[in-house]
Amino acid sequence: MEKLLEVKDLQVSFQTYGGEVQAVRGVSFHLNKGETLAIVGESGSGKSVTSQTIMRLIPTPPGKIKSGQIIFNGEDLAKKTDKEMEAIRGKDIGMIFQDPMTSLNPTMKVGHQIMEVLVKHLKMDKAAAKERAIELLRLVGIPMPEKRVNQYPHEFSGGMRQRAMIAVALASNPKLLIADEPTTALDVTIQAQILELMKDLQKKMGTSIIFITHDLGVVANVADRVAVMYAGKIVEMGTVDEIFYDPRHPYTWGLLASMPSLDSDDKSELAAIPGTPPDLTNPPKGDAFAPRNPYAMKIDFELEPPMFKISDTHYAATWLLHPDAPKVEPPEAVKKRLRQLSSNYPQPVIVKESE
Amino acid sequence: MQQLPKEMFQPASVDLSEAEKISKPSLSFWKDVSIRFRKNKLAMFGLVLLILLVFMAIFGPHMTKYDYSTNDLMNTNKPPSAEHWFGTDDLGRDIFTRTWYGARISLFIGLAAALIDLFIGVLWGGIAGFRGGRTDDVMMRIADILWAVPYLLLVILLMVVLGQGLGTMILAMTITGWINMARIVRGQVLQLKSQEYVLAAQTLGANTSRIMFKHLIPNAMGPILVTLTLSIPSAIFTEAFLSYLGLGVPQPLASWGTMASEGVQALQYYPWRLFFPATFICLTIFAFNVVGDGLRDALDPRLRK
Amino acid sequence: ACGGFNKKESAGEKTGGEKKADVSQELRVNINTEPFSLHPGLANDSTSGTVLRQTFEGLTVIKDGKPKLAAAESYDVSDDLTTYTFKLRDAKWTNGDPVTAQDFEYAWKWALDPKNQSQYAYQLYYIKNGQAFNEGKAKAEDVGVKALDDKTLQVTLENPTPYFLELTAFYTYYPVNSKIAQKNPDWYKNAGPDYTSNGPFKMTTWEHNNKIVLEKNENYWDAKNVKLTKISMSMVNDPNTELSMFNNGELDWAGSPTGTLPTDALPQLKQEGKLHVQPIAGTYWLKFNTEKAPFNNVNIRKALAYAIDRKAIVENVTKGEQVPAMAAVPPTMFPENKEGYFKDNDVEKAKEYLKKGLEELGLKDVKQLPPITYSFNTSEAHAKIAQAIQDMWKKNLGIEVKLENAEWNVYIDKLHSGDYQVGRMGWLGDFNDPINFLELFRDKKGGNNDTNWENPKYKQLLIDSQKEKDPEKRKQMLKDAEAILMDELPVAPIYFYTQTWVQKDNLKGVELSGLGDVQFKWAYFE
Amino acid sequence: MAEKQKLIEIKNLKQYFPVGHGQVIKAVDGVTFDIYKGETLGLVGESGCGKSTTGRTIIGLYQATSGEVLFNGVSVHAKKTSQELKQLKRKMQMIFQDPYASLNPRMTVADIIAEGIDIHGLAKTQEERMKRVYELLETVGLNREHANRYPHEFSGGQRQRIGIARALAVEPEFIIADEPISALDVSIQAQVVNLMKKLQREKGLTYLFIAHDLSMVKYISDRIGVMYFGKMVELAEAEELYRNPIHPYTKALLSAIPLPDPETERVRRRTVYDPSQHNYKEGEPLEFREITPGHFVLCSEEEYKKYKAIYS
Amino acid sequence: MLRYISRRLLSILLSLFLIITATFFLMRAAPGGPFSGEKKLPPEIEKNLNEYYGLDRPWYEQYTDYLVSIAKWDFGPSFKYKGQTVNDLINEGFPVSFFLGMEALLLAVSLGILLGVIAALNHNKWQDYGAMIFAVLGISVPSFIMASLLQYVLAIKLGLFPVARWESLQHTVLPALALAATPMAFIARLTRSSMLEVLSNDYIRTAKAKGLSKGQITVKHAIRNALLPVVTYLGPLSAAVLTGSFVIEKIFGIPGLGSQFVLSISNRDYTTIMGVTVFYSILLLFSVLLVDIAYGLIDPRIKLAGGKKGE
Ligand SMILES: Nc1ncnc2c1ncn2[C@@H]1O[C@H](COP(=O)(O)OP(=O)(O)OP(=O)(O)O)[C@@H](O)[C@H]1O
Ligand SMILES: Nc1ncnc2c1ncn2[C@@H]1O[C@H](COP(=O)(O)OP(=O)(O)OP(=O)(O)O)[C@@H](O)[C@H]1O
Ligand SMILES: [Mg+2]
Ligand SMILES: [Mg+2]
Repeated sequence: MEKLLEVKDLQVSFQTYGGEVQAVRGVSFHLNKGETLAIVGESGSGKSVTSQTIMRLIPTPPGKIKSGQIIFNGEDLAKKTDKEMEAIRGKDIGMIFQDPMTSLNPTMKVGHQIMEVLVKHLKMDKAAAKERAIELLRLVGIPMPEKRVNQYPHEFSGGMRQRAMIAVALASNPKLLIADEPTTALDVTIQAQILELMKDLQKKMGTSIIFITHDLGVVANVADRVAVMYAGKIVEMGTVDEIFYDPRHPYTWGLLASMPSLDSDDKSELAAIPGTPPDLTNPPKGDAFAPRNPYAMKIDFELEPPMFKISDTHYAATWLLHPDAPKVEPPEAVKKRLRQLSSNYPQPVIVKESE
Repeated sequence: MQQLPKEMFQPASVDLSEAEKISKPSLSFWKDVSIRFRKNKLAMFGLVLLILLVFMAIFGPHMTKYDYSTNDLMNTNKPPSAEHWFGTDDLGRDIFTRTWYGARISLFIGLAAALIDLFIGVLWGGIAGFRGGRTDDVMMRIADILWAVPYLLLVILLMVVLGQGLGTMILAMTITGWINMARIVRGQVLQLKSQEYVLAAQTLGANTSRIMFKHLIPNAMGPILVTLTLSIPSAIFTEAFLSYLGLGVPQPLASWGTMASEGVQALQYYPWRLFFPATFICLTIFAFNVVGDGLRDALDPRLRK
Repeated sequence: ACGGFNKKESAGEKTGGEKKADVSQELRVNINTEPFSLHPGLANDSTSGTVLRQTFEGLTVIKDGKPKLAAAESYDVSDDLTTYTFKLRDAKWTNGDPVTAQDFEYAWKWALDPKNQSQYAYQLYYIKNGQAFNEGKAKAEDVGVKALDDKTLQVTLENPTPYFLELTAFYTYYPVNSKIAQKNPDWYKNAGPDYTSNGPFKMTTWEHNNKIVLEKNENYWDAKNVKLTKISMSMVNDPNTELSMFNNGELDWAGSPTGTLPTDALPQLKQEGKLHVQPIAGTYWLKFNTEKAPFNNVNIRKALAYAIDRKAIVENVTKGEQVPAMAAVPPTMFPENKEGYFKDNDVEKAKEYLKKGLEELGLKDVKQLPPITYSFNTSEAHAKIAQAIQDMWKKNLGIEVKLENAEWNVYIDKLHSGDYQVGRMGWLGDFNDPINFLELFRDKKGGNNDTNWENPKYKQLLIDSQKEKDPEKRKQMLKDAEAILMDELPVAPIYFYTQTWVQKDNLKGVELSGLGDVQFKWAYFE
Repeated sequence: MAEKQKLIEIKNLKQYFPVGHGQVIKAVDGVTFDIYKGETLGLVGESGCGKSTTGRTIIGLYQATSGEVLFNGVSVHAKKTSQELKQLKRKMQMIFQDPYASLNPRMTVADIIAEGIDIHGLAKTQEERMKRVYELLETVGLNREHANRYPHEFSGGQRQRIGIARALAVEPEFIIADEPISALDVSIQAQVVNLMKKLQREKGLTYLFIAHDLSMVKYISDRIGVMYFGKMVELAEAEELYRNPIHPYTKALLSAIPLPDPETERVRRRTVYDPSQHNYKEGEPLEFREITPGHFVLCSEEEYKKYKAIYS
Repeated sequence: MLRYISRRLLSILLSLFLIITATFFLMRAAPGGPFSGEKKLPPEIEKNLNEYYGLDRPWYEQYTDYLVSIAKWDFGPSFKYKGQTVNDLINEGFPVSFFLGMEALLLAVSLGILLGVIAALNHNKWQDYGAMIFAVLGISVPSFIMASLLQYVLAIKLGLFPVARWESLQHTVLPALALAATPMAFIARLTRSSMLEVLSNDYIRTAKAKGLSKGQITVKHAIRNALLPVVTYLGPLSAAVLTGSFVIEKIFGIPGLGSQFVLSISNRDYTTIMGVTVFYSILLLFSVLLVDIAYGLIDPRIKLAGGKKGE
């Protein structure tokens, strides 16, 4: 399969008066053509920063790419100038931001904000662009788009703004779509509609998608592969089946366990992960998740775990996969899901950091 | 695969409370601001300049053997020299001495007027913008009316009724001085008041004054500071204009404004009479501006250098 | 017209100083402001006077300081000096109408008519029943001016008026084309066919607040002696700008009497030999409020008046070669007043008087004298003089002086209502006679006295002088009166005015009167 | 459930927005429901159907176009003295939907959270105030160190938690939570929901819980209301609603819930709601009717009969 | 909108009425009168004049007369300029001031915004400092000094422009520059500061993500949102600038309305004071109204019509 994007050892930090916030601490992953990679993880774990870094949109200063490569279509975006990026942004890479309220210009009609992309990258004339903008709005499920194009963002509800953002990102049929929690503000029917729309687009255009979300249901629905992030790192990555049916990292277990189930009428407390996320100004020694990890071992407080490869596509960074580690039982809710996957190696293998 | 001691893989007892230690002392907003401000070199330079100017206003007049009023009709309009560092004016008085006497008056007037403008303008514009509707209408129309009524007449009458004096002068300056500020603040407040954080404060039960001072004004600080730094020079020159009406400082006392407006008449013949007061006005305004900018930046946590 | 340009001529064009045979005879002057009115009967300011003096002509005109016959060919005076009969010469209005005696009668009566808002009607009060008519107490027919026929004008006066011929040169005495004026009461508001005049120039353009253009009046009886073809008058009210325009070749004349020169420029101009100076009939003085302590004490007044170094002021402050004044009446009227009645800067005497005065006031020492307030209307020049005098009084006498300035109207109001201690004022003569100056202090409540000073002997001398037919005797009476004034000093004279200007070197024949009037009829460029 | 006490009564509430040219948007178009003391009422519905507006109108951020909101029997919108208003405000709080716009960018997190404490004078000393702030930060799963930071330095979920902490600071009786968890990761969602439930248990809090995540809504709510286009179309106990959805829109909604199971997701079919399927006649009156006890549906007379026949 | 505007028109009328009233009484209360000159007029003439101009009548009659004639847009004859009506003075002076004011405004707005934007885009770089020093000069050098300096350097020393007067387009350059200096500087400062504010907003990031260039982002997204304070300032400013400035008109010998106004006050030319005040007020009130309407256009979140809280 052809790689569209490859991120290698990306490190991003922010200079603040409180010190350097290491938001992304060595993230590596790749994305194939026509594939959807879902990124899940704790809020504040660096999902948005990673995705914005790909677009080179983090504010510099205070932000800074400390190291790493972002190879897109064979070119390293990390080395490009702002001017060169202009041709890529919006055209080759579309982005849907997390916060729909502030991400739309409050003084510009929504239609116009969509048209801008069309005019800039597809060189459409005004009338055609407007037609297309209406179409896009309809596509993302906004009723009466002819009227809505001429409204301002504050006249839209949260979900409608979100959809408008999606329309902006989709406008130029990008090769890569980065969707940062695109459906959080939407109700499930619209969400389903949007997901279908994105999948549709993907099928037709071969778009690759990076999909950031908290909703594991959505992940199950759209993703081919999943990356789980914690404290600026990817702690587990694999195909969607691997993550849902054979998770290995205790944080992933925690995530899967903390969801309420629709079927059961169980109103007992949800199994949240205890503790608070680490402060990224001085990330803890060893495994950042260790303080909250009920399975933590001494080594977790000393040494950072390496990536273990469980199958060709499945990686996890936890000492639990070390042959010396004691065998542990995942939480009840996770155990119910587990299946034996045939593609797994007999033993997890350590991957060298500089792969 | 590297060799790791087995005992490292013993389960560790996790103490959750350990992760919750305080690493940084609590800084107040203003402490934070002052830290940020001090990191801004240009702003610090402006601050030092201001302090220097104030220092000179206090001690400058005593640095020469001349006083500000004694005429020397034999030595009028002399260019700067060793005796008279800034030259002399058309009554033979030492411009250096007069400049620093003038500094006292101009700096005081500039600051006093600006602060009063700030106070009234922010309150007025803030309330008008925030309340909106009828209140806004009435308040802004009052401002318009004050603005439209011939200022000259107003001041003439003020002078007749209250007589010459510092108080009258400051009053005359502030009659209309605050209106610009009020307009700017109102515009900002109109824009800011529908922000969600304002709504949030409302649901918390914040009263108008809290919303104004905690939410709206801090977020309108940029334009407010810019307007403020403008009102200082305009106060300095309004004083010159008022002294034309007999409301300024009585002669032979000097202020930068009057010195400059007299000096400009002699521009073609004795340029130093304009140069010195004008330069110090510029320096002062420059200093206020960079300090204002620095303050603006320091007050905005989102901007980082 | 939006934008309001009139691109007829470019004033920036330089009329170089080359001596060509056909030098352009266009004169460009600055008159500072818009004239209040160009109706002779309504005009009441010097700017209007400057324009009217070129476009109109009275019975007489002042040349070389003396009245000369102009619209009148000859005149007769009755023995009692109260009836003048003028014979008019054959002259025409700019539109070709003949200038008649009726035109004079019409104009004068129009000005006196209370229906018309003439501020200067009192200039005609010398005419019999003029004042009564103006006050509505007499009818128009009673006024002592009558056209006996088209060319004969008879004027009857209230009292003998030795300077009546000088008065007839004044613009309120100018004729008005009665045919036009009766037909079109708005004739004087703009330049145009109805704006008819009888002087050497006619007005062709009047852009309000911007400029006036006069052109030679071909119908003028003495047109052959008028060499200028055109006078452009701009209205720039800033001395520095005016001088700059002159230096830039945009004006041919800058400074008095039409405009003003900046004080700061005078020393340099003098040095370069460009400055022209001429004394005029005007006095700058300080008024004392003689009803307020300590100015009710004549010795204090004397002390203050003597302790002023006038020479230093005119040389270093006003710089216009003004003449130190130790008398009230300017030397243009009393030439011997160059010397004056006391010595300039007589600090010794001043101290003596001060001592005496303080004793009389029951004070031991100057320190007990409360600070005195010196008022003036705002202007840089007045402020400078005030500060100089303040310093002198302090240095010479040890008196503390507070300066107080005010906007003109506020100031004049204070002065007229006696709400002051010492105040500056200047007085410029309307016509060439000392009475002009001395009259001011005749009555305590006289409109322009302000000092609250009155002296019966002084008053009587002035009243008597009016009836005196012998000019020499009359002059003596006026001098005696002035002596009283200068002994009691309700006013401390500072200097006599001069006028200063710069002009193109090849401009000749401009006639400046001792009153500060200008007449361009005889002017020309070489 | 017999002694259920009404905390909030909403009667025929309408909120219209003028949008110029004489047009209005009927964001909320006549909704009537009650919220009982100590319960959680979930509110779901299409985005833009007026959930936030309903919440905001209830708390008095908007003047209702018509209708009434009673809190403990007192009208929220009626004129009050500032003291009464303050008291009322303290009892009702709101967690805002947009975690970005609802935090003042110039205030530190500590000041934002402490705002309610300051307004209502809940802390005597500075130490007490900071103690409360730290407690609240930890309650919502944030770090003490975060107290001196500014909102823009936080991720979306972190900001949302700041908003929750702010609302909790004044110890209200009733909280309108406008999608409080949609920006959070599931584990934090669980934390927050646990927290909300804990607070409810301990303090008897009442919630109006607006959300899109139906599994979470089901988990937390006692009763659920479904809104569509400014109207409440269905209201029932949580279990009942999921088991027996009546209104076609509710059915569509439930069928669209994505499940965290890739295999079921690959085969799931959802039903689509088409408003025209009702075949309402012009001007036909729609009413909110009780089909089974405690289960209300907006329907016409005809539909009522039909539903009645099917479900009871 | 229409209702809003008609309501505002009403309030303009009311404001005008109040301004007229205030001016009337201020004017009458100020010492001195239209006929007090260097030489005091004989009382009988003063009486005649007072009668002629109706100043002898009770104040309420005069006041109502003013109101009535102003309603008819007839300001009466000037007290000082015999033979000219105040309407004449305005009709002659205003076009001149307007022309000059427009020139200055265009200059101030375009250059000011440009400078401000450049400074903000290059925050804390040399362009920022340069623009700021320029702006500080503009702010701290008032127009009368600026006018003299420009005149001295550009006209007298370099001879690039005529010294003064109102003749051709060339003649307008210097006064327009002098008039524009302070507003330009202020606009630059305002623009810079609000641009900085705007540029830190998220929607600018969105615009970047669309691949728009810096220039496009600035023009299409940033400037408009940064314009609000500038527009606020522009309202009263344009009323003032368009009616002329006394000092500039004086220094450059321009026959505008500004000098007319100041002179009329020192002359106590009652009718002119009143006429020009009314004229100026109308201009001001309308420009303030325009600003308020512009608010709504610039930022659609600001609703004009609704006085409702928290819309
Ligand atoms: N401009 C900034 N200055 C300082 N710190 C920042 C800045 N932007 C982000 N961070 C920090 O970087 C970390 C990662 O933030 P990011 O927005 O990527 O989180 P996220 O994974 O997207 O979370 P969420 O799911 O809540 O959106 C956070 O700890 C945040 O505080
Ligand atoms: N201030 C306003 N002016 C005009 N229309 C508004 C305003 N606020 C909301 N609306 C409109 O009211 C309707 C309901 O909006 P609301 O924000 O209540 O939706 P919501 O149910 O909360 O949606 P979401 O789930 O997407 O947040 C929408 O059509 C919206 O466009
Ligand atoms: Mg994020
Ligand atoms: Mg909402």
